[in-house]
Amino acid sequence: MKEKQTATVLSQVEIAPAIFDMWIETSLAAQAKPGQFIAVFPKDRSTLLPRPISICEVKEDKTALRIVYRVAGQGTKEFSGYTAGDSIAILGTLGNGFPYEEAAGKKVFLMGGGIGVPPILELAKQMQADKKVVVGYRDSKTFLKEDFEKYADVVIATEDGSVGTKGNVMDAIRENGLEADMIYACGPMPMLRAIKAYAAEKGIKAYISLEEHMACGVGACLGCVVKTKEVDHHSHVNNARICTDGPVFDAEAVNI
Amino acid sequence: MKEKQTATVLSQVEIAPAIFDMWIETSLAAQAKPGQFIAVFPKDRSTLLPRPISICEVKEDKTALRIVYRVAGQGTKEFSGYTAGDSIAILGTLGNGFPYEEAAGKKVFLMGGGIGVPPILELAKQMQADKKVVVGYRDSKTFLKEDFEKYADVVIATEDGSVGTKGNVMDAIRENGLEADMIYACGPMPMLRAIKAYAAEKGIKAYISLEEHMACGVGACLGCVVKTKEVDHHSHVNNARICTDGPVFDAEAVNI
Amino acid sequence: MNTQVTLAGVTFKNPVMTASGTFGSGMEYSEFVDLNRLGAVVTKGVANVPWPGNPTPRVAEVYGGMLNAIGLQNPGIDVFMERDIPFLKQYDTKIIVNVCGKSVEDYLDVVERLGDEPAVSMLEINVSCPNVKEGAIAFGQKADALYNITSEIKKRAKQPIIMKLSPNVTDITEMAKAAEAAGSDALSLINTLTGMKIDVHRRKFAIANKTGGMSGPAIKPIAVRMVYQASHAVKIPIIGMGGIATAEDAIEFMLAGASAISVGAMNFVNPYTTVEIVEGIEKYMKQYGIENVTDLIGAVQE
Amino acid sequence: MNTQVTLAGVTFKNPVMTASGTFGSGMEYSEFVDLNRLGAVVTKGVANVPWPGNPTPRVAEVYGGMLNAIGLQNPGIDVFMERDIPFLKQYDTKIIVNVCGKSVEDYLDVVERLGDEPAVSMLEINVSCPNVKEGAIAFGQKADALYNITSEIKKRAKQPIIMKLSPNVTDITEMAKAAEAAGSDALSLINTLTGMKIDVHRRKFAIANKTGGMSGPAIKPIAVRMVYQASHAVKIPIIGMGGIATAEDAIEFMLAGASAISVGAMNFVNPYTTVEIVEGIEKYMKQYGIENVTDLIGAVQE
Repeated sequence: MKEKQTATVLSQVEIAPAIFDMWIETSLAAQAKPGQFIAVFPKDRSTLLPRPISICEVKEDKTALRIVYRVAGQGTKEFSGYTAGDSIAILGTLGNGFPYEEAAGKKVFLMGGGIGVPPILELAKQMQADKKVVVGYRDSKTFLKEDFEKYADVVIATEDGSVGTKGNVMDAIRENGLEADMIYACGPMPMLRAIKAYAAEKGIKAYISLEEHMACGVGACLGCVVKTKEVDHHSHVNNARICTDGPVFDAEAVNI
Repeated sequence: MKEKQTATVLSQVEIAPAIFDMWIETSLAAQAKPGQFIAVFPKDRSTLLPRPISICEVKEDKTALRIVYRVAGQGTKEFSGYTAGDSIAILGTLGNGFPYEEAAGKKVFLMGGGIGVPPILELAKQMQADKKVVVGYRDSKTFLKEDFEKYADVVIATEDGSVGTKGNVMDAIRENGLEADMIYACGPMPMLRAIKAYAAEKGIKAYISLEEHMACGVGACLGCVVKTKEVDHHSHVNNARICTDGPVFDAEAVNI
Repeated sequence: MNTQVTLAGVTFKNPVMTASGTFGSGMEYSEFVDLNRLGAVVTKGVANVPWPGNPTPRVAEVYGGMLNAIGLQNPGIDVFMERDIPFLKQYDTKIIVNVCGKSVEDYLDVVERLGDEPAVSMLEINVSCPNVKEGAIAFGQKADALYNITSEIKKRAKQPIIMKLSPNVTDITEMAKAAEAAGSDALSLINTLTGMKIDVHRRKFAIANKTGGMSGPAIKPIAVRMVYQASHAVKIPIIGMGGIATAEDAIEFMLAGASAISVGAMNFVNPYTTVEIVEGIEKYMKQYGIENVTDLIGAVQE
Repeated sequence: MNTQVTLAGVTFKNPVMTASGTFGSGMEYSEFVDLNRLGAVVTKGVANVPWPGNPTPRVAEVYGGMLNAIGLQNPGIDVFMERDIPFLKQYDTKIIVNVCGKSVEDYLDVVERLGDEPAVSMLEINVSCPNVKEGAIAFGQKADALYNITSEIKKRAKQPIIMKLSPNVTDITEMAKAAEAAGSDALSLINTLTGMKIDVHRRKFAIANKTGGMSGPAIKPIAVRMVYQASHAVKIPIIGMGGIATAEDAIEFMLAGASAISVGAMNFVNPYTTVEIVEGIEKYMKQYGIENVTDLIGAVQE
């Protein structure tokens, strides 16, 4: 059940330049699934729209959520100033989440790039499979690496080559000659396009999490759509709503 | 020299319902005169214009200003939430202030009504004269009364008659058969009109502090004007700027 | 205390409605608010055939509001009749269907289909969407074009019609009078103001369509002014909208001359806005001893 | 790095100006900013005779901006020539005088008086003030009226003229073209949008004039859109304004097609805004290796 509520910040730290790691105490944690997101509302009334931020981790006792986000503008800049005890306005939980059960018993790549890395963490925690986490960063600021290592082998790619493979996550897979039966991924569009192509070529299934500018976050405004191969049940014009029908889609089903 | 600066809140207490008493540490205190005001800027970017607030008191060592204001809208509501250590954006010092030297050796009424009471305090402190403070309130919440008693006799009027004379400050003067050679006053327009009439009738001088909606606060926008008897030096159309040529005027000189 | 308002013979339990395009057909927000509490649900615009809408990005935030260029994406009248109407019929609220088209025939097609549906109380005609290339706003920015399409639609409509006017005009009263003269039973205003945002670091338009319709609290003073002007130019009732976020905002529009109001972009900011406004209006009426909400209409002191 | 811009043969040290009516004649703000840093000071509108302006309240705050209905109060051209011009002459900045009037003759009277003053670089003609009953905006909302007054003024003006356009029109390009065809050397846009605010507790208009001109960050997207549209419709340079608060805002207007920009209401919010924008533009040019600020004009990716 979606709800807008005022929650409480438990902690916040900057884990990489402009990358913030916040734990929020909220009842929404009880329903949170990997790949879902929450919408966070700035308090300053000049910035009204919610900021969609993916759920990075759910506390074991289901009382708190962790978000890891990049400061990109006025709103996220405000959030980055919150400290323990501050209130935070959130709406959630939103989106469909990753269908991780499908991976049971399979060889799986869990791939994340840049600020698309965080949602992969809770996925890695929940998924029962032969998982390999393949994550890409700009440089040696490989945030969340230690967290991933608790749940799976971690293969790293960095744009500047400072850690792991020099290049992107696809380069890392090739360089290490890795293979998988399935892929779950979140990251920038070029990365997702490459993964879609790779999965098609290998004839394996890939679930990708998409991003788009959103307004309502609940499927009403039709702001965040992606072209779909088949006529979808809602729009009937091949426009799935990323916030509601997504953000996770079978790479095969969307034209990106 | 006028300046916009970020100052620091030293303390804040609610001294009557919706009436807040704040001390601000600021270099502007060095130039502050009784009857002048500062403009306070909300931090929320949906409320952009400064709120003109009169200076209630200047700290002896000239390092801090005291403002006492009523919560009237979004902006003042925000200010009322500030606590010691918070930053506060202010512009000042603004306006001409009361020409209190003229009162030297005279019998003077220092009159304040409602939220027009605060600026009378610093005036009472600075003025060397046979002062009588005549202040009017809605009810028994006679804020600043104790402060005034340190500097002069205090005569009180309350709308509900709970303290002192039932009625307004003019009623208090009549009821107590008070006389003066001069008047300095700040308060609602009906009170100022009554004082202007009284002063004219008695043939004594009255300096009144006026209020009007302001935008710039520095005399540029011509938002806050009052009709003057004589052609004024600036507008040449009998429109004095309350923020700059005022807020204090010889009652004789303005058409209110 | 009576919060009922009647527009063109249709009585609403209260003056609070949803602005077309911001509330879908109520489905998504029924998870947050009880639709039975609303005066009416005004649906997302529907055309005679499905419209794919514009490319993304379709929305962008601006100071105190947002820009959108959805391009009236809609599944078409067939799906709408089969899915959205039956859903809304479950609730004790009035249904106002927003109708869009690229040609007069498109509009008439939809209007006639809806004529057979008694559950639909009124038709809001969108001739003011700034985000579609053909039709739409072309009809809404010239008085004669507005007059013509309004009279064509009025001839065929079984339900009372509400012409939704564009604020992107020199004189809103001229448009309001044209719609009234052509037989419009009520007016909705304002639709969005055409705006633009450029990302100075990427040096690109924030919206694929370049321009978008601006909504949100930022535009409220312009909307209040137009409602005031229009209400003094015509006798037909006006549904006021434009940045309404609180009960005070809603009352401001009514004092300016609106008989009812719609909540738009603020649904995105606070999904409970509509019901909070219903409650806030009642609180205001109690506070000031107002017996009938209709006493607020145009009640600003001149 | 070159921040100079040239409009109608007049070269400004940078594209940052002050919006008429928000900066007086610079006197008040010279206490906060060094006027020598500005591209130009655009003065408060001046008429042939003193104008008393409107009754108070003249200003009101709105979400993300303000309404004003000053009514072009001004001391008249005589006092202006004796007091304001000599003051501004002390500074190394260009002087643009904003001219207002109630009749064509009023405008011509002022324009001719200023023709004898070489210190005045350009004349900005205010035909778009929404707050005065006669004249002013009447000339600014009809293309033919705008054409006529523009050509009359152009005939008599010794300095290049800038017609300041109203945003309260259906099609800004039509107005821009009319001004250009009539010989205007440049355009200023936008003036304020007509707005209204009602105090719901007192049930009174917030401004004595009922309506006021809306300015501030809230209107920026509308202004950027109109600058973009106008710059694609005419060849003469455009001075862009409307809610500019930061260097990014200023650059957004230039990318949309403005050759220079003016800071208005934000002077009231932050008296240092103009100079901060001058510095911010230089910082942006360094960051992106832009040699000439003119390279930003209309440089948004189509």
